[in-house]
Amino acid sequence: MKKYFVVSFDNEYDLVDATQDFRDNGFNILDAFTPYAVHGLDKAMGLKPSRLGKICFGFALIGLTIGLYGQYWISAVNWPINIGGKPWNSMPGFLPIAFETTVLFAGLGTVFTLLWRTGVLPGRQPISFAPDVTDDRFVVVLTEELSSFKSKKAEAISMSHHAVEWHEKLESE
Amino acid sequence: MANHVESIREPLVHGNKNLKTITNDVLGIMDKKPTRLWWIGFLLALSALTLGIVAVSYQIMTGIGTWGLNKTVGWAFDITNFVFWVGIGHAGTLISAILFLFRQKWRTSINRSAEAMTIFAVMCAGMFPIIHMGRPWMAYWMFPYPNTRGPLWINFRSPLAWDVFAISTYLIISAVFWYIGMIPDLATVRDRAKTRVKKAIFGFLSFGWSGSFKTWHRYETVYGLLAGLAAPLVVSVHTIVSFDFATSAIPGWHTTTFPPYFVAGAVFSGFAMVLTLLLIARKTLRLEDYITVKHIENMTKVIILTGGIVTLSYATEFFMAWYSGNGYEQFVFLNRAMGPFAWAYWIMVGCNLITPQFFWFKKIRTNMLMVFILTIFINIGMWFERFVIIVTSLHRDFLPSSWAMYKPSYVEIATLIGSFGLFFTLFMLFIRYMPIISIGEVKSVLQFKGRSGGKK
Amino acid sequence: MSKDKKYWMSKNEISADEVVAGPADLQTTSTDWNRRDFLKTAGFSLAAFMTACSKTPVNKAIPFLIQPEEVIPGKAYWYASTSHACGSGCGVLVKNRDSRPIKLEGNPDHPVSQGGLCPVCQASVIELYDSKRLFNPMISEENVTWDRLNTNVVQGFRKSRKNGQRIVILTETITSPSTKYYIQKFLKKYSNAKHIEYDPISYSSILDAHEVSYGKRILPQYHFDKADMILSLDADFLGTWISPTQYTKDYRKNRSLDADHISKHVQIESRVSITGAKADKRYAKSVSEIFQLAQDIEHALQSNKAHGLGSELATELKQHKGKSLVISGINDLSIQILVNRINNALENINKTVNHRSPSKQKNGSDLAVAQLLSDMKSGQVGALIIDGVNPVYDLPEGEQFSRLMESIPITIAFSQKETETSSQCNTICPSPHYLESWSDDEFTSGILSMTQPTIQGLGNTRTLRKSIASWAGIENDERILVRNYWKKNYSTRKKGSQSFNRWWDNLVHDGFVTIKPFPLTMGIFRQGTLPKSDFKKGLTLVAYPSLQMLDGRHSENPWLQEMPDPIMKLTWDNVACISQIKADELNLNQGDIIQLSSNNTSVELPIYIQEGQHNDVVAVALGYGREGTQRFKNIGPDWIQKKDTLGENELVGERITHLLSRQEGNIVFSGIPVSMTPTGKKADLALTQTYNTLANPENTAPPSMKVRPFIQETTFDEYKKDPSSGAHHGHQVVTLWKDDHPYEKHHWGMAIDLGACTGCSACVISCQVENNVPVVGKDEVYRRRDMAWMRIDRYYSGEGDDIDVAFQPMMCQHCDNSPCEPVCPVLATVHSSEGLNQQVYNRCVGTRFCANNCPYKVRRFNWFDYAHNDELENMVLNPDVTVRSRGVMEKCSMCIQRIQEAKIEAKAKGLPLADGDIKLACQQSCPADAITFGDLNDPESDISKLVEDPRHYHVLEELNARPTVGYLTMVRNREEEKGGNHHG
Amino acid sequence: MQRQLKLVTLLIFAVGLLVVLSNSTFRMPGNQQNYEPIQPIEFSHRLHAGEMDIPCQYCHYGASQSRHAGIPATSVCMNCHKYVSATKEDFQLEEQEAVSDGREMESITSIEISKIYEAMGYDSLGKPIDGKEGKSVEWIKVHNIPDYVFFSHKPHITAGVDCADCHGDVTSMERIKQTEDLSMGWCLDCHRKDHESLEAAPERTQLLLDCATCHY
Repeated sequence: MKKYFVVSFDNEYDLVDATQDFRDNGFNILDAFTPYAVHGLDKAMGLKPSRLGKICFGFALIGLTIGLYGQYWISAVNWPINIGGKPWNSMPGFLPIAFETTVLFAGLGTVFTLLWRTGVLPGRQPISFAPDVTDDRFVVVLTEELSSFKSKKAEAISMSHHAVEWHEKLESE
Repeated sequence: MANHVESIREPLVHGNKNLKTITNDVLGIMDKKPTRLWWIGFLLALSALTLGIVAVSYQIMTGIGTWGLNKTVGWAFDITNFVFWVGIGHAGTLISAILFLFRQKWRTSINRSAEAMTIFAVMCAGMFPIIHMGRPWMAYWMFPYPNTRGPLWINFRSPLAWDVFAISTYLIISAVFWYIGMIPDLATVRDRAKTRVKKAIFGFLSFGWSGSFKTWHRYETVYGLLAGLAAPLVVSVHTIVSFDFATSAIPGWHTTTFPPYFVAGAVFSGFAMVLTLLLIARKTLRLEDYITVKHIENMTKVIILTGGIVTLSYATEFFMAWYSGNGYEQFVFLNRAMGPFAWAYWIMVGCNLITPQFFWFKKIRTNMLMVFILTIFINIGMWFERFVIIVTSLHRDFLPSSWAMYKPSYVEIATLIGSFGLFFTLFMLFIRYMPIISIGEVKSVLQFKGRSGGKK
Repeated sequence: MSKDKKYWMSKNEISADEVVAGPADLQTTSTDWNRRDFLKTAGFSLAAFMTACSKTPVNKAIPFLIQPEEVIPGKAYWYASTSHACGSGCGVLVKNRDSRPIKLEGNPDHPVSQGGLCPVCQASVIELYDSKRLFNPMISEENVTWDRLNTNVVQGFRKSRKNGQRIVILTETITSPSTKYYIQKFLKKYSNAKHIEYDPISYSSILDAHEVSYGKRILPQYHFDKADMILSLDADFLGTWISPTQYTKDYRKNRSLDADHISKHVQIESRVSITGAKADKRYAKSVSEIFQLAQDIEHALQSNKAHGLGSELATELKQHKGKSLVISGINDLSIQILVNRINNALENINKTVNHRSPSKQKNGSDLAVAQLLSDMKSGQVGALIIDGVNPVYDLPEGEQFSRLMESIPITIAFSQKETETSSQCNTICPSPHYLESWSDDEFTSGILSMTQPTIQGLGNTRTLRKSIASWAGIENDERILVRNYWKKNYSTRKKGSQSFNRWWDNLVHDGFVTIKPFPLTMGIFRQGTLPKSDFKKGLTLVAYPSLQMLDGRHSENPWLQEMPDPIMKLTWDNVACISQIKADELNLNQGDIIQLSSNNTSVELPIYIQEGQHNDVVAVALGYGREGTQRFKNIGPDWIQKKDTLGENELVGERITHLLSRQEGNIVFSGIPVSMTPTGKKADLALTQTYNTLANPENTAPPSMKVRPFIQETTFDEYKKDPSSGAHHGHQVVTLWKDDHPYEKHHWGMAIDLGACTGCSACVISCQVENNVPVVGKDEVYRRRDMAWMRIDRYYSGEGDDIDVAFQPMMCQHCDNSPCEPVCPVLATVHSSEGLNQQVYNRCVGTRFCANNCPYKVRRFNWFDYAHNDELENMVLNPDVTVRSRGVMEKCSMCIQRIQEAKIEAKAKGLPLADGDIKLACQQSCPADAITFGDLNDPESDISKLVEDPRHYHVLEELNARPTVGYLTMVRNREEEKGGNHHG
Repeated sequence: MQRQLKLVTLLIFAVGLLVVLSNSTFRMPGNQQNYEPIQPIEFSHRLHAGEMDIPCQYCHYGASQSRHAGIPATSVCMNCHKYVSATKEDFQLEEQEAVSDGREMESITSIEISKIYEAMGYDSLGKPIDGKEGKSVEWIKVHNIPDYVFFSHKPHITAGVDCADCHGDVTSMERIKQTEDLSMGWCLDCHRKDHESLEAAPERTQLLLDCATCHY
């Protein structure tokens, strides 16, 4: 049965420093819950930079090829029609739409990957460790094996960073 | 987001707010009953919308002939409104995307309502290419879908085909950008919701957002990517809208200066509309602390910049006509200034050149009433700019035998009013039922007394 | 393939009762909710998916009961006939599709039409299918059978003979020898009967003048091809004077630029006509000045010591003795006598003015009608038979005539429709349209033209010939009456030695035959004395027949009402044309309504400011304000801001014949003193062109281009020196793209000779008939939404009343780098592999970008559903061309249906397409042969030669749209010093 | 657990939709493939064109000369049915009965052929009744193409296209059925084909792909 130690603060700086302290002291941080994206917390939690940038580039390339080759295939291969004496392969004419499809695929692809990857999907129920996380409360959640839990040490660190409240929580709740 | 504190910079949120008060201020609006003022605005907008719906359905059932168009002037109000509304739409994405990339902190309190305004404006704009068609029930032929006709696709060399892709991409990306930005706020509303119904609705709408920082981390990356995509998208969409005219063979349309000219014009009229709306919203919803005079000033400065570019474009058009030695081009511009539609031209020049110059003076920049009036003039000027470009170039082009005048019909005027009706109805609903300021971002820029200092 | 003229004796034997599975619109009784409505609703409502399983409406295919030998549904047959639309009698070929005539084309061999037709004739085919025609004989508004009518009428004749009253037959010029024969029979039977002929547009002064000069009352035949010098005093011979198509064809013969000289045409006119527009030199003179000028010329020819314009013209005429022609269109005896004297002095008789075989087209006499009026006043007339004329409308004493008619016991009207006169008559004998009747006509002596029915008669109708014959005791059907007459008289007049049956079959097959003219010996020329003519100075009225309405008999023809007047570009109205100076005097501007009053009657008309109009002349078109035009009240589409097509008087235009006066018995059409008072009201004029010159307006004219270079003009001498004179040598056009689209098979091209085009708009109407172009009504034309695929741009140059006019027929130019094709998002307009711009109606969604992007503005948009679903009227639609629905763009398709039909025919025969196999509707109908069409890939074709001609140029060449329609520089025969060509 | 439930319901719905669509011969609106209406006269093409091998253009003579192949006039039917008033089997049956009853053979008329006589305004034995007007037979048109398409039989017959290519194997049809969907794509398959195979029209195919070939 997993046991979590939930510490909540009332401003972002205390949270960042506390998290850094917990990590230095070998605590395993499950996650932090903040009302807004706190700057510097990712370093504090040791998160790797997200790969979504590369995914976005990948989708962009897909969009570009679909856009460009699609238009070329339709206008010059599938049914070449003489339109105003323009050459079959009017590449300059295909660029605007190719740009649009690039942006469309990149945008939608990245967003759906984000939503799928983070599980933020319609119909999902929020997991909440502490109230008011989306209002003015900054919370960090530590996980610890049952036996060697150093709760005293955790309490000391939270105290030193003016934690507003902390408590333990079993997984079942 | 960087949160380095510069004490010298003037604070962005006045009235020493803290996180709780921000949430209550912004979301409080949604709890209270709508005020009488709101009802008046909403009913006015709704009546304009119904007038528009009646006019549009009458026109679709009877024919485009119910508009004042003729064989020489094939477009007038319809495409003027289309470009006008798309132009207004661009300011929203510009504020939320480009200013985000420039790390302009002051955007946080106005980006949500600006983006909402974008989507409503683009919806108004998107309506016109459909209703201006002779046979709108065949509008689905504009999309290249596989069919049993050979298959017969579409003509990718046509600026209108580009428009279809550009406007739909822009609508989708702006809507996604707006909605993704709002998910955290919806979660806040969900957590504050008192009634079960509201909790269920916003629970579903907020996609189970729990504020987990791992999600925030990826969310920020994607928000940055979307901003990075939306910025060039804004420029490309209005460039493509300007291609409707730039790639044609009509003197007065066929100029290469149109893309930058139209994009600047779009930002110019977009900011003016944002200012018009926010000046009313901050007064009626008492959000002066969030949308401070500083915000208004910043926006008026952008208006001065873009107004300047628009003025430069008018001057370039005349210069190029003279410089090119092409008789038809020269005639078009002389005809614009001194021909039968000279009144529209001088309204345009008057509004777009002179009004921004007033914003050089701090006294005017900070006087809310003056700014409100001037922004209305700007939008009138910008509407007439599209009207002048379209109608004056069409009504007298190459062959004098086809020169003709244009007079709008009642149905056309009703459609224009209807488009404003649609825009304001949606905006009124948005104000009433959605968080109109992005709480998350405002909180992130709220200035604490300093990092080392004690509590707030 | 040349038109394989299928010979068919007469239609009324076969019983094409049921139309076979022909074109969809004639397909019979499917559910009334036809396919197009189904697709529209299915497309529009998202129920398209659900309706996939339900059946589309059931269509029936109903064949003939008994198969007629040579009628294959869907195949066109051609019959030779003659047109009676106006009085000049052009030979026509009638295209008959599924047993109904739908198109008229000039018979190339017929000496009068020579292949061309005027707009009135082209548009007359729709009057056959008019549900408002009279289909049943009536006595005082109550249908009767022919027998009862005959007995009643004959009884009336006997009663009027008994109490000594006279029977009068009042008709227009009867050109049919058989009808004349039966009228003589009738006159013999009823001793006190009399036959009076008069022409609503009267030429009786010419005939009377010939009686004075030569003792015989004839209208000579004028040969414009033999005349090197033509002086026309107010005679619009290219537009409406006597036989315009024949004269245009002849006029062009003597103006071919390869010859060493071309004819010189000087026009002296009071108003602006298309003849004046084409003249080499044009002088605007009032009628009294013209009379004075005629006297000067005649005097100068006698003793050459006169001065001024008269002597100038006289000296020039003398240089062309025997090869000149002086004519006048003013219906005044003294002027016509002067003209006779001048022609005689110039020895033109029987050279350009042919007396031996005169024209019988106009034989009316105004004096006889004046006499009839006095008889009616004195109650001597017991019975009045009126055919083909409308005296209550035509005559100045119209009201008086209708009052007098009440006192006549028997008044019989032969007419196709309800007219002012027929509503006064107590007996109505409906007469058939000429496309469903038999007739033999000798329009010009020596040529017998045949009219044969091309459809089974639509109503219970009878011609004048049949009724008169039956009243004179000869009961026979139409064909037998004509055939029997010629069986008796053909031997005296036939040429060659054919049996009667063969001669008759050839006559019906070819449509005409040359016969020996009646022997005619003219007296020797007598100077004769000029009667007193008091032409007053000051403001005078000139009433003229307009090119579309002539004398008003076609006023219920929608195509003609909507045809833009060649000079004013006005539709659905007649106006008072005055000069700019006169308008400034009374500070009026375009469209203000004035009151014209002369000899105590008046009429209210909007004014039109006409460049080149003489200051003292008010020109007003005849033929408007006719009863029956109230049917056009709702011809336009119905929407909230619509205005209907009629004026306050609930008619189209205003009647002005009651302003005319009489002089020596002849009706005076021009030179009537009149006064003009503004009424302060204003009217909207439905003009299809509101800016009338190529020069830019002064305040917005750029220095680099004061005048737009679309018309190229030069003089004949300059042309002889340098054939490419008058051309604007623009810079060389280069293209960035490699040519991905070579035309291997055909490359269709067209060239229009601006020198030949007279602006008569026959092409515009022929195109409208061929391609089912809808009529949109006055309000839509006023809103500049007229639908004609061709328009003739008319540009003035010069100022005051010394102007030059240039006509430029403008239609889709079928450009190779077309600006309209790249902008269409749904591939509704694309380029064919044969060089044509195709407009696919069913693919168009109506964004109208192509129309905006077309530099020539030749695309038309269906703003409303303009087509009317009048079952009978829609019989005239060409089944090969789709009728366009609302929201669809349309334009000149270069008669693609004719090109396809010719290609299919050539492929079926296995022969290659020869040049000239395909004749477009406009090219075929042009009386001036101005339009040439052909395959540019065929070096021998006419079009390829014309493209090499140095006169050939394109409009807006510098745009590099590379149009395939080219124009040829206009060449006028005038000296250079007259200010050169204004168009610069 | 709750997620699996949703997945299963989705699967069932998809399968159900597939089943419904497959057998209700889903067709786009305007596509009349397999349309086989009941005609006023049960005319059997199998018997006439198949068994008796009457050439198509005997009745549909318009095909080589005009846009419409044309439905034959009732008088064309009478060319043969003036003499043939019933099927061979009926005649033999009647003959046997006449022989067995020892009476003269009566002239008999089958039901379908009697409809022809009735249309012509004749009596049941095919003799004209003076004064009686005939009325054409109102056949149901099977092959309907939209009115904005200009389809002409003549160039196709000239190019040597076989009737069966578009109308299917008519010689085996009791009642005419539209075998092809006659959609634009279907026509273009043939127009795009190289035309060396058709001896009468070695045309380059590009010409036949012009819109104006069928739309004007």
